[in-house]
Amino acid sequence: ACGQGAEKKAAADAPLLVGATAVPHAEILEHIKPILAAQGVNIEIKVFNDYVQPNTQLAEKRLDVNYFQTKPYLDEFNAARGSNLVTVAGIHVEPLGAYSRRHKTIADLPQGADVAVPNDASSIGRALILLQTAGLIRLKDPSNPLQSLRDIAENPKGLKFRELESATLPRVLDQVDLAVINTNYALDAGLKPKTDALALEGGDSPYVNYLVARPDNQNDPRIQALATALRSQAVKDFIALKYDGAVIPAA
Amino acid sequence: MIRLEGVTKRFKSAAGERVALDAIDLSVKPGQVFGVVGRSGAGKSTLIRTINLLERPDAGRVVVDGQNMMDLAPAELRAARRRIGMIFQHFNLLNAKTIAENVAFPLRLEGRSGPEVDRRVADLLERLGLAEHARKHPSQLSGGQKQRVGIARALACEPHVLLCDEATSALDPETTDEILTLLDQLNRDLNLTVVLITHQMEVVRRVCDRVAVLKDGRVVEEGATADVFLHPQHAATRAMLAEGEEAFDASLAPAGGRLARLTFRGSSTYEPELSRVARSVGVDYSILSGRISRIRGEPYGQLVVAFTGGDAEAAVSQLTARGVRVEGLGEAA
Amino acid sequence: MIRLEGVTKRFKSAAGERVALDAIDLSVKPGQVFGVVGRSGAGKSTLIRTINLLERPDAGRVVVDGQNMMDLAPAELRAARRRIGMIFQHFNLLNAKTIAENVAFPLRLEGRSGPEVDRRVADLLERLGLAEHARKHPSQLSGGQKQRVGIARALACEPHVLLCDEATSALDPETTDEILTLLDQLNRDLNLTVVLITHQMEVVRRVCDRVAVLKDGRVVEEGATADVFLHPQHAATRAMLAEGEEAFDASLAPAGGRLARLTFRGSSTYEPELSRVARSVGVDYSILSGRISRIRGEPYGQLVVAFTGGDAEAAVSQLTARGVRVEGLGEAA
Amino acid sequence: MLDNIDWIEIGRATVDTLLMLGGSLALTVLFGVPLGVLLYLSGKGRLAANPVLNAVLSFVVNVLRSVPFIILLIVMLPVTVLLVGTSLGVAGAIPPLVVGAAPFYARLVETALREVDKGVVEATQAMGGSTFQIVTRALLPEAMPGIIAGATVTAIALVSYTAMAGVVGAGGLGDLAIRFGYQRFQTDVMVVTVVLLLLLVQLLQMIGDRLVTAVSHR
Amino acid sequence: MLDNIDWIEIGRATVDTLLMLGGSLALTVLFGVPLGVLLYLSGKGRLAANPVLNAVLSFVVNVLRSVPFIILLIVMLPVTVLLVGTSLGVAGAIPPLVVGAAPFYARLVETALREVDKGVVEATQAMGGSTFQIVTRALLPEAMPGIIAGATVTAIALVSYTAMAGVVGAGGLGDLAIRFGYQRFQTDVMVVTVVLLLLLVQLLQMIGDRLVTAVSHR
Ligand SMILES: Nc1ncnc2c1ncn2[C@@H]1O[C@H](COP(=O)(O)OP(=O)(O)OP(=O)(O)O)[C@@H](O)[C@H]1O
Ligand SMILES: Nc1ncnc2c1ncn2[C@@H]1O[C@H](COP(=O)(O)OP(=O)(O)OP(=O)(O)O)[C@@H](O)[C@H]1O
Ligand SMILES: [Mg+2]
Ligand SMILES: [Mg+2]
Repeated sequence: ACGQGAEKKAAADAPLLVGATAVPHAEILEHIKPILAAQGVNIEIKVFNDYVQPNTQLAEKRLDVNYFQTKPYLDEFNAARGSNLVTVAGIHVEPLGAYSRRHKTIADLPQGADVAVPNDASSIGRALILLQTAGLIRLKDPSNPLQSLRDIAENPKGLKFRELESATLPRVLDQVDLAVINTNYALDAGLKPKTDALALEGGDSPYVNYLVARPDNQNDPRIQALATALRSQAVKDFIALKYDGAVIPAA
Repeated sequence: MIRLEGVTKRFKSAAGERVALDAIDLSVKPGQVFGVVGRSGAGKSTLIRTINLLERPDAGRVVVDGQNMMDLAPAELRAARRRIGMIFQHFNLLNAKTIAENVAFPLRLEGRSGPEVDRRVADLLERLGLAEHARKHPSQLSGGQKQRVGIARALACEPHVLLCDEATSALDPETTDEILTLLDQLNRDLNLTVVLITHQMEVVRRVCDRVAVLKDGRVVEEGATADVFLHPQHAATRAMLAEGEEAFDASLAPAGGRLARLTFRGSSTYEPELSRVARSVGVDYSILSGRISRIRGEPYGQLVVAFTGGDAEAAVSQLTARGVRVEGLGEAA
Repeated sequence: MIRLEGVTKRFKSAAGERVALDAIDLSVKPGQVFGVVGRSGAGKSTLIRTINLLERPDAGRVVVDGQNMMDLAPAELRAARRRIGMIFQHFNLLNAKTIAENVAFPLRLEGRSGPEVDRRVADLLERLGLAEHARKHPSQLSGGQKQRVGIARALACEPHVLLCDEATSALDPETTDEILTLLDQLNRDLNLTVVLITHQMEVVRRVCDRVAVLKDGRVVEEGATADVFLHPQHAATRAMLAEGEEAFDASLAPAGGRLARLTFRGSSTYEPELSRVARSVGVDYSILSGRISRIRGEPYGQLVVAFTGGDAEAAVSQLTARGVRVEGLGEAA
Repeated sequence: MLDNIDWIEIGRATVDTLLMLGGSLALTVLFGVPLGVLLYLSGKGRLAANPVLNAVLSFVVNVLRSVPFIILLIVMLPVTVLLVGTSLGVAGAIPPLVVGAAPFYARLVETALREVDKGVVEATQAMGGSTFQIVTRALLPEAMPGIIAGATVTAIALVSYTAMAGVVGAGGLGDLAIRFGYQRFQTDVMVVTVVLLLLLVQLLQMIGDRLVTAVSHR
Repeated sequence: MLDNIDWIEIGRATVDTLLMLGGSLALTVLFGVPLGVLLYLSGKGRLAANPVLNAVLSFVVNVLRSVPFIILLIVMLPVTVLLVGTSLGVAGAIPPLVVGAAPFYARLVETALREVDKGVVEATQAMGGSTFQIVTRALLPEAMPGIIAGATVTAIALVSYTAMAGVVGAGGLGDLAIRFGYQRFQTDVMVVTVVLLLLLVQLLQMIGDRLVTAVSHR
């Protein structure tokens, strides 16, 4: 069945199958879809609400390209699955922020405070690095982008961590002292990252979201056209307008 | 004690509506044993089930102990039902409970417990020959054993009225006799009123004071058992009794004999009337079929005889004079 | 036709192990109607269920039609069972099917269908008085109606052997007679072999060629029906028949009368023996209880009489000489 | 009020849910009934008592039921691709849904069969019915009310399972509810999809109840 | 082979799963049985037939069953906080688990009650038993095999629901399987957790089967 799919895709005018998560990736893709169509490149967007499938299916050639993940995540995926997916272009950053309704500043956090962090593999490491940057904890190996709670070396305030699903975090903000929240969820929940966050990742974050393809098709002209479109000024304007700082175009 | 007035019940089914009970009027006095007989499907079970309102009539009144059952509030109805024991045609035992628990069940429903209950249950099981089965479950019993459990359960809380739907149909004659003796005794000692459906004419003969014959949802005949059994009026009754009774092989009857049905009742049954008449009139007779027995304790005899070689007319008039009822049945072929 | 050899069956329960069948030996000839009687719990149902191996004996052999049932391969056993009809004590009808479908069921299992099956079903329903109920479901029938459905179903595929477990217990006397007539007819016309459990002695008298008496899992008496019924040997048989028969009220018997039980058999039953002897010896007699009837068509009479006012001895010897069996029962009080 | 509602998308999600439900329910019944029958038949004291087969079936059924649905989805990917050519979309969601629901339904079927009066089985045996006939002609028809009630319960459970099928991009109402209602805080989408789901569930329940009544003849 | 396994964490997850399962199963039975009884009693032609009550109960039950579990978790957050003081962790997972499972179990209880021979109900009525007594002394004991079989099915469904409780940080084996086994590709973690889940499910099934046999007296 896979072989058949590959043959079908070989046809030049076949649409490019792009895997993406809903926000902002799929929205950005939708925005440029007509622009690309005008250049003769048709894309078909497959929306996932999961981070494993888009990669698996790309590796199995049931997708041509995907756009949802950061480099550290891709590296771990390649290592774990023995795949060799490659980045094509870095597109944007979604800065992670630490929020609280109980405390005004990080320094106010009491001893033994409850801290909620995302429980998905791609976000928890970032959350811990953010907390380290804020001076709350120290990690064993600060350079490792994929941390887990086990990697905490020092926790002077005796913070109690809870891992929760990302979208739940804003909903339980009342029940914890501090919650590290992905910006897209924070925005959807009505939080304002620029003003509400007690700590926020900067634009220089290593967690850039990449367009990812396979070695065999990374030079496919349609994929190159997609990459160019995603990095165009039009997209940068769109992002600035639509996401109000929650999404920042990659440097 | 029990009065049904114009009780009507209809059932709907794929085959259309059916009137199971058609304006039934009946009354049963306190302490009576009342038999209900009739063909399969006549409405007997439906009738008995209206008495404790398991089947709510579509029309009519059901009065038990002076209370119109249909007017009672739920709690009152429950109280009234506690005084009415019922033995079901299909037993309806609780599979999840042991035999002893099944018998104790009505007592438990009344909130009773303790050694007094245990004693009563043990006593009933003993009387009904079920003692060794106390700890079994219904599925481990034979049909007759299950039926006896149903009887024990119905008697457990000392009812005033007992409704029996073919309560001895699965029992052998000896056990049936024991059960009837027990019912008789309860009837006499505690003035228990009994309404009893049965297909066994011996049972009616043995214990019923009165009997009603049901046909297609109507009472076609009702009266004292001896009257109904010895002189049935309705064709349905006659047909039913004829089958229970013995037919004779007409081809073997003495040729030319004058046939007659003789009915004796009461203590005269035991008088040597027939032999006296035979000797005085000089007639011979063969008994072709019949039975000398008792109905509710009272002796009776009913014989079909063929008079031969003598003055049959004279024999008949002498017998009639002596209080024997004689019906001529014509001449044997 | 059917031979049981040393058939033994035990049941385990909370009350311990129980031997339901204890080395039963029995044989039923082709075309016989064989009655099994006995008290509740004696093992009758278990016995009949071993014949088609619904109950697999713990020991012994079951031979039907020359085949040892216990040696048959599953497919052979199924084929053998197709030739054995069974009427269950608890009917065991399929609730999900209509009455007509229930009766057609054994035919459908054989893969038969079409108008021939419809005709056969309609015919059976008609014969059993169930035509109007064809489209109802079992839950909508009275007890007796359900039992008749069970009978129709057992007859549907024209069995060679019919096993009846209290097949008429829920039926009124008329319907019972119809069913027995039907069985009789099948027995005669098709040489159907019937094994029949019943508590109704009239049923045994009416249709059984032979009868076995079961007690505590053993056959205590077995023989031709008339022999067993008129001259029971075992105490269990006597007790059972005594309850079925009529007792007399001893207090009403003529004082000083000589009591005797007279048994007539065959066509002599219809001879006017008693009146002849009464006239020739000049003795009077009262009939205290008894019955003149037929066993499997053969006339018989059994009477308890009290001889008074004459030479009772002479009467007894004359009767004996004329082929009447006389048992003295002593003197009335 | 309903700012975020894209009715076309909701329509498509409804169709997806119906397709997933229809396909997976049909297959669940198709596999669940025989599996339930086998579990019943091989049980202790039953018609074809076979402790080994029973233990194996029971084990397999339990394995499938103990794996969280998402894990099942993932573990099954290669199998799914083999079976339906893709592991994506509605078609890709159906095999894991069936594998998740059939063992569950089989247990309900087994329970319903256990409630059948053993007298009925005996009567069919006495008539010379084969085990297959006993199952198809007596046991299943007699247990039909329970089997249909079980199918209703399973169908409704499947509806809530389909919500997780978004993982393989199968979409559907539940997925919409999660993606927009839960993840994007669009309460209006959540309410609309949940109402639609409720209508579907009510409909399933009603059909199930009607069927149960139609086949009940106690 | 088992590089990624942190046995302490697995131990804690096991305890969490057991706590969630125990707590939610107990409450599910506690609420599901009365709910099932009411559904049965208020049904057409039943002891306390009441079409309005029946429709309302049926509606509520269906609403709860039509909401995808994750949505239920979220929608219930305020209620959960009200009930157990937090919506996080094991305690916070229990109310949604119960609300998700009890209606489902109630339907199974209703189905089991429907299978009880109506003669038994009549006999109890004839003895003057109140509706309450009929339910507690006759119906429930007679339906016990079906009710226990239903509880077994529900318990196992709860085990797979607990996997989703990670959403509110309740942890447990299923959550571990998803987060490490699935999201972080630690196959060893997945295998170990799934094996533990399987053991749990097998144990539940075995206990359930034993109990069913013990209360079956057909
Ligand atoms: N499954 C069982 N488990 C335990 N004991 C049983 C089982 N089936 C029957 N028995 C016992 O075996 C004995 C014989 O039962 P059987 O049903 O053969 O009696 P029966 O002669 O048919 O009685 P009845 O006239 O009452 O139907 C009874 O004492 C009964 O309690
Ligand atoms: N639920 C029902 N639905 C439809 N018809 C019914 C229902 N119950 C009873 N009937 C019908 O009503 C009639 C009377 O039934 P009932 O059970 O009272 O008869 P019965 O006199 O007790 O008969 P049996 O001696 O066979 O027990 C029968 O024709 C029966 O088919
Ligand atoms: Mg009846
Ligand atoms: Mg029996």
